[in-house]
Amino acid sequence: MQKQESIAPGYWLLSLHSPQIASAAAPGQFVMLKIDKSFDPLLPRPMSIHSVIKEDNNRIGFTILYKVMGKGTRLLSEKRSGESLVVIGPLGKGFNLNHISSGCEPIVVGGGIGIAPLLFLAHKLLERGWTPSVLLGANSQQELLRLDEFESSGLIPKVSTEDGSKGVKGMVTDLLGSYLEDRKGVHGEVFACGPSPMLEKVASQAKEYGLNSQLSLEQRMACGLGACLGCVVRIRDKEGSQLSFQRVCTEGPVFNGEDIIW
Amino acid sequence: MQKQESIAPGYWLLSLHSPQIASAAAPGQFVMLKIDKSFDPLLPRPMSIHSVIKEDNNRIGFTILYKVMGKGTRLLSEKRSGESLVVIGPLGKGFNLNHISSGCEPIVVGGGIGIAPLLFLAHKLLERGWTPSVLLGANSQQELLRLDEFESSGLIPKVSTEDGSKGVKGMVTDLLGSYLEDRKGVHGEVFACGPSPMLEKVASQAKEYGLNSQLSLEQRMACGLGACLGCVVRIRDKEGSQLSFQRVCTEGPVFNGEDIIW
Amino acid sequence: MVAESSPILSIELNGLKLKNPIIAASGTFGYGLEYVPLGDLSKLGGMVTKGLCMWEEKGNPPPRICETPAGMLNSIGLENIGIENFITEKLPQLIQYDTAIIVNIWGREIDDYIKAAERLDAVNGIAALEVNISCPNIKKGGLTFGTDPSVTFELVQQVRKRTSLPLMVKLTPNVTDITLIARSAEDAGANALSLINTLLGMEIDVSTRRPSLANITGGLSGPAIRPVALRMVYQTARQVNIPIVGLGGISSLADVIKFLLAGASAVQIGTANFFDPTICWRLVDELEEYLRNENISDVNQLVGAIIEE
Amino acid sequence: MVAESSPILSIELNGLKLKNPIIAASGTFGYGLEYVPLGDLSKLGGMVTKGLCMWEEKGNPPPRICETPAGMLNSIGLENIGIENFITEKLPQLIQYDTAIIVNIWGREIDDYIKAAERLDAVNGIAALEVNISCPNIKKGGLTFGTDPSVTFELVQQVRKRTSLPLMVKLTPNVTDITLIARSAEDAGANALSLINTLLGMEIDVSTRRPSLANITGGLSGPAIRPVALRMVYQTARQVNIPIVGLGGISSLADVIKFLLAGASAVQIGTANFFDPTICWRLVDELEEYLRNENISDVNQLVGAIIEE
Ligand SMILES: Cc1cc2nc3c(=O)[nH]c(=O)nc-3n(C[C@H](O)[C@H](O)[C@H](O)COP(=O)(O)OP(=O)(O)OC[C@H]3O[C@@H](n4cnc5c(N)ncnc54)[C@H](O)[C@@H]3O)c2cc1C
Ligand SMILES: Cc1cc2nc3c(=O)[nH]c(=O)nc-3n(C[C@H](O)[C@H](O)[C@H](O)COP(=O)(O)OP(=O)(O)OC[C@H]3O[C@@H](n4cnc5c(N)ncnc54)[C@H](O)[C@@H]3O)c2cc1C
Ligand SMILES: Cc1cc2nc3c(=O)[nH]c(=O)nc-3n(C[C@H](O)[C@H](O)[C@H](O)COP(=O)(O)O)c2cc1C
Ligand SMILES: Cc1cc2nc3c(=O)[nH]c(=O)nc-3n(C[C@H](O)[C@H](O)[C@H](O)COP(=O)(O)O)c2cc1C
Ligand code: FES
Ligand code: FES
Repeated sequence: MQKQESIAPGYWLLSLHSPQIASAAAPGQFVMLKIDKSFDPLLPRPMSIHSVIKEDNNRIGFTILYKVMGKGTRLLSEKRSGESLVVIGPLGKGFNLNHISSGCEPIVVGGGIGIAPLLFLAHKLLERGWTPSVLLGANSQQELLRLDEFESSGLIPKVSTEDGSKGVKGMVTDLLGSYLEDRKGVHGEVFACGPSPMLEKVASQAKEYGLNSQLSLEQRMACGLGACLGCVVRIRDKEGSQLSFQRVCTEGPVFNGEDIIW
Repeated sequence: MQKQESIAPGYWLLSLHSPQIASAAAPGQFVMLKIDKSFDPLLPRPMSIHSVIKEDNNRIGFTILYKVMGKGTRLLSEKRSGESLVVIGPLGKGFNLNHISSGCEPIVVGGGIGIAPLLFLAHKLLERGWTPSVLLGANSQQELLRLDEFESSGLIPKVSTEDGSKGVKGMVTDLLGSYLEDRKGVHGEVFACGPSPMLEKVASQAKEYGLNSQLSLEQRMACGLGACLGCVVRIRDKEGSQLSFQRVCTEGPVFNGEDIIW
Repeated sequence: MVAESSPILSIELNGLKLKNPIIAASGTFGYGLEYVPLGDLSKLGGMVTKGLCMWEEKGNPPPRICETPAGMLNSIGLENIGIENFITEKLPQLIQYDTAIIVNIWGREIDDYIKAAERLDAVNGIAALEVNISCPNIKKGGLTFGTDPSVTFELVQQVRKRTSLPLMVKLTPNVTDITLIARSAEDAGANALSLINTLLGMEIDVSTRRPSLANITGGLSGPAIRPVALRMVYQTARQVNIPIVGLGGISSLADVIKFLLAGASAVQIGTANFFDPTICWRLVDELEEYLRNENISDVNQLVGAIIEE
Repeated sequence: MVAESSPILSIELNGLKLKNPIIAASGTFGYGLEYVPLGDLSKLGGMVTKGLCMWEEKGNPPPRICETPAGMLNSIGLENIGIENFITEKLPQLIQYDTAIIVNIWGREIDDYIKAAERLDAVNGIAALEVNISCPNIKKGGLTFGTDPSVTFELVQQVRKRTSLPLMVKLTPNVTDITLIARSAEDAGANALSLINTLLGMEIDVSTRRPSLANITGGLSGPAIRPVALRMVYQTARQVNIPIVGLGGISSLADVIKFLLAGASAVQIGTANFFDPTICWRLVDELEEYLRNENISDVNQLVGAIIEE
């Protein structure tokens, strides 16, 4: 654990030193982080890789952006630099960029703390030659996080807040709606992370406009390794209609919007 | 929690601000200290009041001298000043000074971390006009704690170490043995705290030389308030022979050496 | 919309009225007087005494307790001052407080329970009896009364005949099907049920290779057992028609509400008194505040209000 | 005096020889392959597969897990790929490792167990079967097989007839007297017993008022249940003559030794794999070091070596 800073009330940015994890990491992947030696809380917590830290062009560590939700994240926020944390990763399948063509327009959509995996994704897209559109939403201006980092990469996120304190007043799905309406027929792919109702909406919006969507899902986890079968979500079988349970930690956390049964 | 310092490897001195506890405290009493909000460790830990902290002659706080034994004390040693701890006290009956006459010679005997309650006792005895003899033993010179504090009060502790690195080589009960042998017939009272085998020996030594002994016992505790009946030790009934169970937290922690069934 | 009037906290346990559903549990609150320095007993819904019997019981040799992950083991061995001493030494002070004093009774054979019930029936100031059926029955070879439905039935029926006080029967969780025992107690005339008592457990000190408790095994309590307790309350609430008092690991307002949602009409706070000695008082305030914030006019609306698909 | 030769770590479970007493527990180690990136399976005494049955089982809907104080609840619903898929897809990779592969089997009726045992009997590379009798028996109205001594007896006896593989019967702790079930399994021909499976528990999410698990109840595991597991191992070891494999909350070397002292010949590590994924490997090293430091030449000397007055 290198350092930890509060970037907004209740939101923390944690920097961890780990060349191994950093060099293997792909956007959308996550780590399992055991917050404390004690048995309370017992289980490690899944956290997306928010960005990689480089030194002389070598990946030496990574950051985690998190929101204080309950016992675990509260305790984590009380840790100070110098303490060591047990972390395993990178885990899961990240966003799939292999099938998207160079002419495709990536649309990156984040709601609330859902922006966590999206900065790394945006960086990767830029590196590979795409310039994604970035749409971010939050409750209020205060909770619109990391805009500077997107901007300093040359991206200009469109933003919305529910209280109207910054950008468009409303939800990020409203932003996405007008965005897609404005460019009907665009050849693009939607990458999204955020609360479940938002993702459900994003999936149906993307579908409506004929776009593929890749959504990063959450589920409570125990092992993160595919062993406990605790983290499943409902996914449509290859055949298309049958229900199957797939593991967020192994088959996910990123799933195709069309395959998810909400 | 005001400050905490390591005074020897594995031994810590913790200063706590609490005018209420400090002003009510008597030597031999203890507090129950909940080390952490979490459920692991679950129960508060009993800790003797080592000394009171005064400011302008008012008691504003107190110190605890402790040894890292297990999970709870290890966690406590990782706490830093500024954090707050839940502490209740003062609890229990301390050393009884009411029945000892001014001509009596108090003999204060501490083994290892057993010196914790004895500094406060020595201060109180001095305040009341006695000059106690102080005998302290430990494994090694390093673990002979707080000699300076006894000395700055004008007392000159006789010391023993098991490895002979300071003072007499041997146990503190060896010191006590020769001390009592030297002053056969002395009108005194022994006050002791330390590991159980040492206390048993002290009790029999005092008895042999016709002195009363007051021993501070330990037992695992849950409530510290006399409610759970978890902390009992075997004590001889008033009648003198019948076994009764008495609570260390309420009837003790200080018991008459003669009454204890080992 | 903000509720103008105070929410109703009082509950009725089939003959036992409590001003609020927060009760201090047996064995964790002494005889009540130990906690007087920490808060006003009159604020609590009720308190249950340490388990009492017809004689002065010395209990088990020490060590009697030990800590476990998020829990503790105890083998106090039901040490108590005896019902007579309780009546003369403790009760006169206790009845000065306006709270329901519930006396927990136990015995080694049914006759011990009968005598206890008869003795306490006439005594002023006792709100109810809690019958602890988690003790070994010496007549049945040490088998716990409360692990056998027919023994439970007989015991409760016998006690029922001896007293007009409300009877709360306290069930042991160390059984295959707690609902069977619950129904036996109901059929035999219990006014209410309280569950759970401790789970039987054990700990060993590796450095000495000895059991950590002199009695070898002991009762596991505290947050560790809460999921088992909640499950048993939920299951039992679906099988009986008398009110249930839930306990086992409750240590926060959220825990209290979980037990109410699962079907308990009131709760008892046990081990939490040890690591958070003012919790009972705080829970009364927090519960009232919660009801106010959630716009719930009566705590009874929470009872059994779990939502299932 | 320092022991010159390495201490003996191997143990014999009445027909099943293990290089050391550390086994990864069913359902917490996947099919083993999930943990290959973390350590060499050949170092472990053994591993138990996720519970397998004759069909592909989807399991329960999510949410399936939730954390509790020092423990967790799961209601996976025994999701598994089925015995055929296991044999063709997993086993060929697994048998490359020099460790005892123990296949955990279950069913909804006795016939399911019989078929599973028959199918696996002939298969190469399987060291033993662990028979999970903690499942609801649909023929007996959902009652768990392992809560009834006579059903346990019949089930084990039937399985016994179908296979010459060593049988380890895994007992449920949700019973009044686990030693009765243990004796039935022994009488029916079990080679060894493993205990305990999870305690039935429940959790409620106060903010939604819904059960935290879609299945409402689930199995409690982890350090929270360790004292109950240790007590059951201790009690059972005194009542049967076949070896016992202890599990339930084991998360450290000290815990391993406690179970051995209480009478277990080997241990399984379950939930600890989740919060300490390399624990199994570390325990093998730590156990060896412990034996060396304590001058114990053979781990079997610890089995049942608890000291009681
Ligand atoms: C793949 C993945 C990546 C994630 N990445 C991030 C991230 O980068 N930043 C971030 O802030 N959060 C992230 N989360 C969510 C994060 O894991 C939870 O917020 C965290 O575990 C809560 O822990 P807690 O102890 O504070 O809360 P708890 O006290 O355990 O729970 C508080 C609330 O959060 C819910 N919750 C707990 N765990 C999860 C979970 N795993 N998924 C969904 N809900 C949960 C609980 O049901 C409860 O309602 C991610 C989750 C997943 C599955
Ligand atoms: C009245 C009283 C006053 C005390 N004053 C002091 C003091 O001033 N300074 C100090 O360092 N220690 C003191 N102790 C002992 C101290 O309470 C224990 O060392 C502490 O609780 C150990 O906690 P732990 O979590 O670190 O160890 P654990 O992991 O809980 O246990 C480590 C070992 O210590 C033993 N132990 C645990 N609790 C107690 C206990 N209450 N009494 C005896 N043995 C125990 C355990 O059995 C185990 O062998 C006092 C004890 C009592 C009863
Ligand atoms: C130290 C201790 C003593 C107890 N004594 C009694 C008792 O005398 N009678 C009784 O019915 N239950 C007794 N219990 C059980 C509690 O009342 C309660 O049922 C159990 O501890 C579970 O609740 P908890 O987890 O909130 O503590 C005792 C529990 C503890 C921890
Ligand atoms: C997620 C999970 C899945 C489990 N699946 C199985 C299973 O398929 N078959 C089985 O016999 N036990 C299963 N168990 C029970 C464990 O093997 C073990 O008996 C129990 O968890 C207690 O041990 P522990 O506290 O070390 O986890 C499962 C436990 C967990 C936590
Ligand atoms: S968290 Fe265990 S399988 Fe996904
Ligand atoms: S610690 Fe509870 S009675 Fe002493």
